[in-house]
Amino acid sequence: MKGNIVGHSVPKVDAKAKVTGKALYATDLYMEDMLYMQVLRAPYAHAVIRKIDLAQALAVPGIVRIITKEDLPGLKNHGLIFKDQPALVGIGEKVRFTGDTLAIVIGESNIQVRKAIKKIKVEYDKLEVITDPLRAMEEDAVTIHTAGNIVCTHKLDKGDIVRGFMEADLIVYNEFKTQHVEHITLQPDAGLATLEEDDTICIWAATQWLHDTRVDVAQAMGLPVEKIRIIQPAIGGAFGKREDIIAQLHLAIAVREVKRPVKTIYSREESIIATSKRHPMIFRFRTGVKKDGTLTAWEATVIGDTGAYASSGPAVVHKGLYHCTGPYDCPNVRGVAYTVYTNNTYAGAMRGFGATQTAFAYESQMDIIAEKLGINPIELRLKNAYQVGSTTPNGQKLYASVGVKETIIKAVEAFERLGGVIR
Amino acid sequence: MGIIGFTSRRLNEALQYLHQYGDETTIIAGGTDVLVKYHERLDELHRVLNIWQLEELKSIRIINDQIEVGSLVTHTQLEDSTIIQQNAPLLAEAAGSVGSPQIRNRGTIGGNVANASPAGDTLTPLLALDASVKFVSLDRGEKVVSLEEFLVGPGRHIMKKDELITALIFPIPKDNTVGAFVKLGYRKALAISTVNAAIMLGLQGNLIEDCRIALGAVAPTTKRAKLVEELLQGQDVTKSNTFEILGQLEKDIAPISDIRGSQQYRTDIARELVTQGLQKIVNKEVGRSGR
Amino acid sequence: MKKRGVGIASVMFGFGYGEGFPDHSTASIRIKPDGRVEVKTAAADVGQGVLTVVSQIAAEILGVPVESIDLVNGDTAVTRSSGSTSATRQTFFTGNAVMNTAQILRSIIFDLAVKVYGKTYPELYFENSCVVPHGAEEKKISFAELAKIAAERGEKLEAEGSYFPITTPPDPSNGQGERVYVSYTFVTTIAEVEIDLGTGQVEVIRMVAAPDVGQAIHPQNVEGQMEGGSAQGIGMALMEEILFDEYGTLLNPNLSTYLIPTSLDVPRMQTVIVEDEEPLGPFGAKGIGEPAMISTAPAIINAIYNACGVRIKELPATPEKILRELKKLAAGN
Amino acid sequence: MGDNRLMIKVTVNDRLYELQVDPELRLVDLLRDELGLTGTKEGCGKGECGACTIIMNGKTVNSCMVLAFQADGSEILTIEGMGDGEELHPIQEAFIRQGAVQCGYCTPGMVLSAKAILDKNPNPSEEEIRKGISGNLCRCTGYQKIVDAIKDAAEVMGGGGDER
Repeated sequence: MKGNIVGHSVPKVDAKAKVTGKALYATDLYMEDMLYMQVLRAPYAHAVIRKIDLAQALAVPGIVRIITKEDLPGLKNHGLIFKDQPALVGIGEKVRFTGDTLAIVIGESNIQVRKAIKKIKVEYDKLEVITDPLRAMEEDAVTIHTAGNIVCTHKLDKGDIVRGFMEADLIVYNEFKTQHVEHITLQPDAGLATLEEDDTICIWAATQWLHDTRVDVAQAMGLPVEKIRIIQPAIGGAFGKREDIIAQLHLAIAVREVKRPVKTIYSREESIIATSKRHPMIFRFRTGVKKDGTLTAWEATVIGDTGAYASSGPAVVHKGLYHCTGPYDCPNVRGVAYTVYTNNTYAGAMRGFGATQTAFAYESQMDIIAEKLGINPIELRLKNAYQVGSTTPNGQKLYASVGVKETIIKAVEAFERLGGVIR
Repeated sequence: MGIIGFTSRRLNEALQYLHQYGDETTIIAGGTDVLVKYHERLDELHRVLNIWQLEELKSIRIINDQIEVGSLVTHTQLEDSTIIQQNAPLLAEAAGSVGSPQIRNRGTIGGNVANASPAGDTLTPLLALDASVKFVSLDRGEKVVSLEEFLVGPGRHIMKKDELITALIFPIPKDNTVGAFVKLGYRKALAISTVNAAIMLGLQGNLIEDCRIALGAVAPTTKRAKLVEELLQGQDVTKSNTFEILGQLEKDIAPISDIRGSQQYRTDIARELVTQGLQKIVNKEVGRSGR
Repeated sequence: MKKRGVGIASVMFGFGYGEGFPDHSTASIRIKPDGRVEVKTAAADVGQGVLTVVSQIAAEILGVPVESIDLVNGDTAVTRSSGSTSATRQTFFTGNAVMNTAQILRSIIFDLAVKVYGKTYPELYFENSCVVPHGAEEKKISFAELAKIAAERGEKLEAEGSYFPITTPPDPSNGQGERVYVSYTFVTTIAEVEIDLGTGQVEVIRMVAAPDVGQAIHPQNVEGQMEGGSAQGIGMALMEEILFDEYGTLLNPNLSTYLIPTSLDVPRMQTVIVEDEEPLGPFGAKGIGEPAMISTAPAIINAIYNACGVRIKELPATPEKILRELKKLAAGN
Repeated sequence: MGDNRLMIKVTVNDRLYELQVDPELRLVDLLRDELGLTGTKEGCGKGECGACTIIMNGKTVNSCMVLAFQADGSEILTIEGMGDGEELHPIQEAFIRQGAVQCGYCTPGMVLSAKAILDKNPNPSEEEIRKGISGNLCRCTGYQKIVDAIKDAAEVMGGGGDER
């Protein structure tokens, strides 16, 4: 329902500050007496750390403090769904991907800090590196986390899949794969933290949910929630990446140790190596369809590579499964989704959250079916598209606002208006 | 400690500096290669000689039957230069395909040559134009060496640390010559070439009288395809057997597999790009070189 | 030689966390002493425009221009949780929370105005930051005056509200549930590509997209989401891929080796907004953030097949992959 | 590190600065850390994204690709120098009007590239605009509204504007 203001494109409220360069992003925050922080990342994707030698690094002029896990024995893991991710990996512990952190280095300038990081010497024992989720699922594969490499399994079973395939005139099987995708938020990760007089840690760093970030930082450090305050600066792109704790926890640890404001800015390279990715997924789809194009059965196996840590993975991968038939009504659906650890950079939320990956698979499958049946792909879609009263693979009945057919019709019209010719 | 910077405003001053400190000096002009290479480790540099302000190296001139391009001429200048557009449009096109406007505004032709990237986009047209590099040192004076001899490996050239490139020189192409530049990158801007190719043909009617083909990113240096050049001599550029000769191109190249393409793909693409370049020439989609 | 082809893809997206997770948003609104309206949420505006959207909703309900809205941004010491800017949920969840809160505040303001005028609610309306009695427009009272009256009476013109819909946790044995997601957004994209058969390069030359957003609160923002999402979809379809070697080393951690589309890689596209109102959405609106990118890659992949018969089953469809498949086709494989 | 500092004179947004700079300081750091002009953003440090675009002696450059001491004698325009006090430049107004701003991190560099496009050609074609901003990555907008904003600004500034 349009109103006097709703439904109209008013000037965006944040645009003026951004076009003038006045909007302050975390990178733009400065404080007197501020220190700079960078972290040392893992030298290898899967290894047990034996020794971290800081002597030469500490001798670099301007270095104020280097923090390792040994300084913080009480530090707990963090994570959005499972608490499986360490902010620091200590002696005798495992690094699980090349973005894991071994030391937090704090100094007077970024240049000095970077210099010191290069002078930290690490000794480690290499373990088998698993980069392929299918290898990770094999019995004899080394386990990346003690509970095993399969983080979780989700199931879907609607209607009667056996009957669905019996009713089919054509059964089509295909496997599809998607890749690791990086968000490329235009602002690399950055933040500034201070320690207030009452010991509250204030953190200015972009996040997609500051209250949840606060809780995760607090629980990892064993602090009461109210001792962490998160303030949102301007956000230089997110796309899901800024759901995970990125620099916030390291900053919080650092300010508590040095009791001076601490700032960090990741390099683009570090941001790409150490922060979340879109889950690569494997889809195995077996689809049953009648000659006239009516879908009768859809069987799906989904395998998602969540990398070294679960992050949002358990939710992302099964969202891919739950959306496996797309906007099409299919009475019989069965499927299973596996979320799997590997030693790749951890995968988390990214725009579409599993539904993006699965759409590539089901829309490819629909086109393949259309060709095999000799039906126009648009007709095949219109024939099966949801309408009010349809049920999703989860068995959810759709009551209203099911505009999928209209989107197809309107898109075709617009395309033809522009001079496009379909098929 | 810390690095030492020096800006020189006269060529002689720069040469003196290099004479004294060449071994420990990194030369910086537009900075588009040096600051990438030393990103986050500028402290590892010892001396930096800034030559950006050497105005005397910033012009494009016709001297007798040659074109002399000062080493500090930027890609933008090359792209916009009437002299280059009229006499060597393939070089203007190649310069315009490099990086982005910002990079073209800073990146210089001398820097591109000194960087000696196997994929350097201006290097292939320069090779096809039969260009030479003019460089100079304080005590050994000026040398002029063909670009082909100048480049010896990825990032490597024959110049000593006390020498500085002052110009690129190439003969003004004859009236009957026509050239083309073709590049394949994985996107349309800010893309390093997977393969690039530059072609200069001297045509007598449709017959190839003279031919130079240079390829980038298919060998340790950008290089000429000498075998194919020879086979193409005397062929009719409109005939299909001319294009079949390009099947021999793989003997001229030695590509590697990397993130921008496999050995096989580069081999396929090298042939395809030269084919497309010749087609552009046949279809007269390129401006005629020469006066 | 170049060949063209057209591909279509339609997608659905269940938005909100769904699955029975507690998913809610909280907002508070007050009339400041100067009569301006302060809207407080913790909703993260990542550029998509949620703060503009909530300003519009508050302004609409309270009868003030958008310029009279002052926003207080996320700060855990000042704002309550609005949940995440994710799951395509902010327009729907924080939009609803702000709508609910503005409605409560409207009642509070009317309540005070009733005492001032001795008239009932239906006899009053809002216009341009004033309460106005029907038929006695000259007796209107500005919000600033009303704030003063409220202060004198020890009352506050402020409200806090939230939106907290219930969803169903799916049965773990079969994923079935009555209301797994609050609602669904649908998008159809049609893409036309041109393929260079000699190099395998793909250019997207024409694209249209039709999203069903229930009701566009801010049509330009909807287009902005579609255009930006489609560009990300082009990247995912054709060029973006993080690579690891067998030792888990990430091979392309910079913007010259991990390529995203530039202005020259994205065609001009047309967005046709479909509005099939969602009864539970604020003013009928549904979210669009994520579905904006979902249908692009499959439309392009289907267009590639349509153009040259190459069916890409592993993303991205790089020129090298396409050329390899073209050669196989040519060899009669 | 102070020993090796170099004296430079540089004009930024019409104001002349005489400064001592470390030779390893990049122009982007000088602008942001020393002059407090944080409107110039850094996105990659390698000239690959264009977020740090400024106009130097009339041409757009990535300020991460220039050493501060190389800027000696130059005239620089940053986003803070666009517009006139509180008055926005027509390009900035067009960016707001057309919805060309999302996360905003590319915006300052984009606005300066837009200015360079219009300085060179007051009536640019869509192709020229797209080429002119091809060194400025944007991850949010898909570029279309940015292109529209530059066309819009061209019209407002009297260039006439290209037909859509």
